[in-house]
Amino acid sequence: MTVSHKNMLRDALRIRMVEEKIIELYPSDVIQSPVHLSIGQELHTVALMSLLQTTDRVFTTYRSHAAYLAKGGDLNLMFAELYGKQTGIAKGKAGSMHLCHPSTGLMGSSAIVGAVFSHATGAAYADKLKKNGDIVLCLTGEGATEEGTFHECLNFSALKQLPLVYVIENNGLAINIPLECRQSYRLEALARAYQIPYAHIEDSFNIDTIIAAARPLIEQARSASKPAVIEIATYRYKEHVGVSCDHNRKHRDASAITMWEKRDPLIVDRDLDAYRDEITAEILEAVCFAEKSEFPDHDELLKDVY
Amino acid sequence: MTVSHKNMLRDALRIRMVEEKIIELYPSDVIQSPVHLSIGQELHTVALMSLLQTTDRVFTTYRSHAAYLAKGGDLNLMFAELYGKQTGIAKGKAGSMHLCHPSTGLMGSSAIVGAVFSHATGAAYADKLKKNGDIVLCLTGEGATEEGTFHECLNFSALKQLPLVYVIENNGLAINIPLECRQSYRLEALARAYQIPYAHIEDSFNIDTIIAAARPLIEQARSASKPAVIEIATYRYKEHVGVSCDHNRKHRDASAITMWEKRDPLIVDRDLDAYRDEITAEILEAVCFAEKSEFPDHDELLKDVY
Amino acid sequence: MKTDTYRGAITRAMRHAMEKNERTILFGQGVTDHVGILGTTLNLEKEFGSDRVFETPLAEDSMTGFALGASLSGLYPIHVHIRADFMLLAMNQLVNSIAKYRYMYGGLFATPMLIRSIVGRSWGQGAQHSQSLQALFAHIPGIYVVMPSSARTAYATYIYANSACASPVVSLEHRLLYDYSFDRKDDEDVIFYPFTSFRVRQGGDVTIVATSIMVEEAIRAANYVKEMTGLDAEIIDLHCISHPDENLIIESVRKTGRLIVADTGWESFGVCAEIARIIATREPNVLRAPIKCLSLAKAPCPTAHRLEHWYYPDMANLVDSIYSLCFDRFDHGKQLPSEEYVKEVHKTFKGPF
Amino acid sequence: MKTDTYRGAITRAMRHAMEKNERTILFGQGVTDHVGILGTTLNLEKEFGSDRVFETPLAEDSMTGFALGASLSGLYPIHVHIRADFMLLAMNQLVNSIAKYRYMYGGLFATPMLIRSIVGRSWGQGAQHSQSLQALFAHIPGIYVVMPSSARTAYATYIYANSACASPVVSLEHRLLYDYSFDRKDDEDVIFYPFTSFRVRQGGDVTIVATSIMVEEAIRAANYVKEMTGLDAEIIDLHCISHPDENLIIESVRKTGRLIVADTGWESFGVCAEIARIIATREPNVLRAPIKCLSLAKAPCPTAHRLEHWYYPDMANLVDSIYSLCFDRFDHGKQLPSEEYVKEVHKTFKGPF
Ligand SMILES: Cc1ncc(C[n+]2csc(CCOP(=O)(O)OP(=O)(O)O)c2C)c(N)n1
Ligand SMILES: Cc1ncc(C[n+]2csc(CCOP(=O)(O)OP(=O)(O)O)c2C)c(N)n1
Ligand SMILES: [Mg+2]
Ligand SMILES: [Mg+2]
Repeated sequence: MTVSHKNMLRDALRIRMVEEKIIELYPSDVIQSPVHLSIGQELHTVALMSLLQTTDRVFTTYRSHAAYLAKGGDLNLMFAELYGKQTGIAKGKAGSMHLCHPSTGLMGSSAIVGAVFSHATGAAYADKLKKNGDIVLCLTGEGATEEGTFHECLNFSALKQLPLVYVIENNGLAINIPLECRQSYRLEALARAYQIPYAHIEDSFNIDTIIAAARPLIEQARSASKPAVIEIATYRYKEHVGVSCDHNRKHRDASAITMWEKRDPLIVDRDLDAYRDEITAEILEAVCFAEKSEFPDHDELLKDVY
Repeated sequence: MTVSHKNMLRDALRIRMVEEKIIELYPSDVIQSPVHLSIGQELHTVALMSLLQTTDRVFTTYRSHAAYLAKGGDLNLMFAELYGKQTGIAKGKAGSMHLCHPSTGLMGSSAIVGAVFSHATGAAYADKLKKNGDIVLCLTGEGATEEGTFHECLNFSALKQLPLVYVIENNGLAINIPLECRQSYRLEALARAYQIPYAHIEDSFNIDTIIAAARPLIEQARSASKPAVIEIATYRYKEHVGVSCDHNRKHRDASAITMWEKRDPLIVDRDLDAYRDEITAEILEAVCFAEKSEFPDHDELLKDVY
Repeated sequence: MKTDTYRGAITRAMRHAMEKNERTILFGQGVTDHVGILGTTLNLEKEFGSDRVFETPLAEDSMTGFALGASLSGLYPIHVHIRADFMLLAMNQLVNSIAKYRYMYGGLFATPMLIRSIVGRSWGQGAQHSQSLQALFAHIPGIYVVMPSSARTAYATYIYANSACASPVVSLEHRLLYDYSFDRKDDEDVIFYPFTSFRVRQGGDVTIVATSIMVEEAIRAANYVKEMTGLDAEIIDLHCISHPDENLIIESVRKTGRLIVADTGWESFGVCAEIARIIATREPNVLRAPIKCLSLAKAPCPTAHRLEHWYYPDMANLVDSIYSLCFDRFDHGKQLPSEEYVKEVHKTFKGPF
Repeated sequence: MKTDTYRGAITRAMRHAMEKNERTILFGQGVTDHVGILGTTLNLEKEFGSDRVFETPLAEDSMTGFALGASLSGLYPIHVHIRADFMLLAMNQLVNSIAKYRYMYGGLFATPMLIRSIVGRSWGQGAQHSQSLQALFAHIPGIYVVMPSSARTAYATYIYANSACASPVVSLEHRLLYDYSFDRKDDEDVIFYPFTSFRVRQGGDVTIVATSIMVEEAIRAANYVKEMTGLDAEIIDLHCISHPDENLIIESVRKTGRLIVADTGWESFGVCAEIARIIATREPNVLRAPIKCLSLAKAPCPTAHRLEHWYYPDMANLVDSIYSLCFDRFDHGKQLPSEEYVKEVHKTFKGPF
């Protein structure tokens, strides 16, 4: 295994452990907002972000922890944000659903499904205009592609040939509703209708195949200013929102998780255990930073409204 | 030529002559609202409607005259509506952009581009639920397909297999903007992405090919409850809104119109002249009805608001 | 006396709509899952079939236009949004089509339908999952906009909408009311005309016009103030935001001379403004003091709990307003209810939703 | 004195924005065609290139979100809608994203942009092409909403927005103002702070707070009344609908005791309500009589010309309101301006647009 593979696995494990910490903390109500966990979906996020440069920008959804950390977001500022503290990246105003970290390129996370397609499109247009060689990555779930704005944005980014990669995490669920109840199209055929290159990543646990599929499209976006769609088959381990499991609920196949867990390198790769101590220490420090920080003052309430 | 062909040509000529009457009247300001003429696009509308039954319903756009008349709308009520009279089909409140004629199945015309896709979808769902064997036809321009709602409605009607035919009149223009500036997709590929059957009508002046292409899809919608998309290559003779020509304006090819006119049966088929007198008489009677009718009273202003 | 929760009443209304009116269809994201729109649509798919109770893709605009098309074809659509914020995706269909259809076509069509949506306020919902957008809808002629504040008004409104009325109705339910218990009156199943406002408490010292959960807060505040000082507040549940009972409001303020408006939304161009308009265009001289408005801070909703606490007005703010109006001074010196007492209800709320 | 049309001023502002700020991009349906948004964007594509001035597909929601993404990346987007009604398709991006971005992220981002749209009123535009939706936008914290009533305010606002301000600005232009000529002041090119209200006429008998074209109507009405009776109306151009100058309004009404609000939109939850709120929550006793509101009939806009005539308030309604307020009676017996006189301006309008 290469160094870079090790690093990616380590980074993915770090995200996993951060969210496990959130699970542990959640019942104590120090985090008083909904959390949408990425557990099960970390590794491909890390692998994809490894193909980006710091100046490339990312837009994503309420399920924002993985993208935040993978794009270089600061862990202290993240925990402080979850705790609703003044030292949070957005002074507590954003919370878990709206993480952002502009200095490393995470430009926002929307709790309105589908909203970020067009934000990413606008940002990519700016890149194209400025000819700065940067690209934009837009990371959402497959449910988001049902919103009309997806069609509008595919059309526009193909029309203008924007340096923009739409990454669709297909975990088969929108909240609790399976794909078959919602979609009559295959994403590949849809992308092709706009002549947008498409790649499917079947195995979201295999770094090599992720990189092999994504790299050409990302490079083409950068060098030839072309949009792309990348779909990833993935699996959400936890419930849609919150820290529990929901595998035996209606609409979910209780047995599927074992299949995923059995192949999940973050679980099966015992070599990774070597990283656990230092990651734990880092997380504890971030939690400690959050705990020690102050809550925002009253005058924060009306600050930054136009 | 068959009797039914003759009738269709006659009906198309009638629509043409109605709109020519509107052109003649317009400068006198008896019609004080925008008009979007269908001239050039009448024949395929008549041919398509000939495949419908009275109980089948149609939704269309501000460019509504052809659909209104082809679906059996009353001519007196139409002119009275254009004149803003109390005897108009909608008491003058609708005007040219919003013709409707529920008793023969025209359920509305929206001046909001794309709005009717979903209205038609809802109506088709009702048909499916009621198992009444009726179908719905939704007639819009190609520009409308750019709105996200088109994607949403294609997805939903494919998902639920609704008895619904989306007819797209592709005249290559949205107001003054040509298709190349707006669309990166081909409608056929888009429809196929949802596994919706698609037909293209290349020659909108040929009744046989129109019927041949449309009939199987319309029958399949009715008998097997399946959605369909039918695209028609057509040409708008007049300016987008208003009664003048705009062929030598930016974005339009001044020579194209001659090509269309040369093939237009309503112009070249001199046999049709035989119908002109009776159609003229009918139109004059309708205009006379409109002229003689009263304007709405003041209490109409607040009537029928919830 | 029997009691009924808000959730229970809405659930019964949904089942009633499905049972009594076979034209009713019920759809929206989550109406068939194990959460069932906070329990209000549980099991309905099984009972009434998946043709009448169904999930939709994420497509708020189109599913709203879909409701119109279905309504025009004789169905009674009930469209549910788990959060009112998502209705912003449907404004085009709601405002440009639904609110205008009947009028624009000279009365040729009826467009009965119910759009239920939930004001997501609960707990760290932040800027995009908490909005109370009644003013946006109520500004538009052609729709009824209601905010049921109790089990009874929710039930009666939905029954009436489904069985006796031909208009589009937008209802904003409040997330935090679902677990509240209300007395259940015997006549509850008799449908009353729900597109108006109701006096829910009599009093002569100050009038409180309240919406949604603020009605409950107002009742608690009024009881507290009564106990502490003997002052008596009259409370009007605005209920039908788009078509309030203007006379009821004017008559009350004529009696009390003092008015507090307590709303779940923003003040400018909102319910507070509308009530002020009713008074100021009819009888401004009934006011012996300026109107006091309790509404959201003029900002998007912050996620941090500390800020959220200041963002929303509560019962203590109401008590404070009553005192400062009735004693005609800001520093009235009266004791406010303890924080514990104020939070009594909301404190029981636990995430993640 | 030099004069300037509304159209001319906006055209100059657009060119200025493109010339002085190379980050400016200008887009929307029709910005490059031979009509050029009523002339205001003509030739700009040729002058500044099709990367900076471009058509968009019909996709209002996404092109609004696109504006946000572009703005976050350092561009200054000017997005144009030929009719304000189409902004209803963009409410989600406007309200859920644009209005909240800066606040939600604790001030990390600036989101400068200008969204121009046109109140389509002219002539048989009907229910879906005529709406004046300022109240919907102004209700939402986080956006500036302006309605330029003159060449000067339009020009200054756009220049300021593009060069000196970091906020999202929504501007509603009025279709019927495009051909109006206004005096052009020498200091016109000096940018003044435009997010406020302006007194445009001094007077002591009655205050008229007006928006958009109603400012012109108010000036005409005031001049007429002055000539006929000597009564003097003070007129305030509300201009910044979302952030009006409350003190200016209060001080004027303190002086006159009488208030007319003349708006292009609906009354309930609209500008009339908001002005009533400002007075009633601050100093209701400045009102010596109920506020009079001139606004649209509470209905969708009918297409028929006859009904349209009654639907919109005009200068005669204003004169009538001034008389009945100042003489304190409905049947004031004063002569109203002739129909010919009233229609002077609008009559010149000819379709099809
Ligand atoms: C416009 C809008 N509609 C509905 C919702 C409610 N909602 C929140 S998450 C979600 C599911 C989205 O599914 P997907 O895009 O697949 O993302 P995932 O949660 O699976 O990562 C829904 C419907 C929303 N937030 N925004
Ligand atoms: C939502 C919306 N956006 C923009 C417009 C302005 N508009 C009116 S017609 C039109 C062009 C529509 O083109 P198409 O669908 O091809 O129909 P055609 O006029 O060619 O028949 C546009 C952009 C509108 N009415 N509604
Ligand atoms: Mg998903
Ligand atoms: Mg077209």
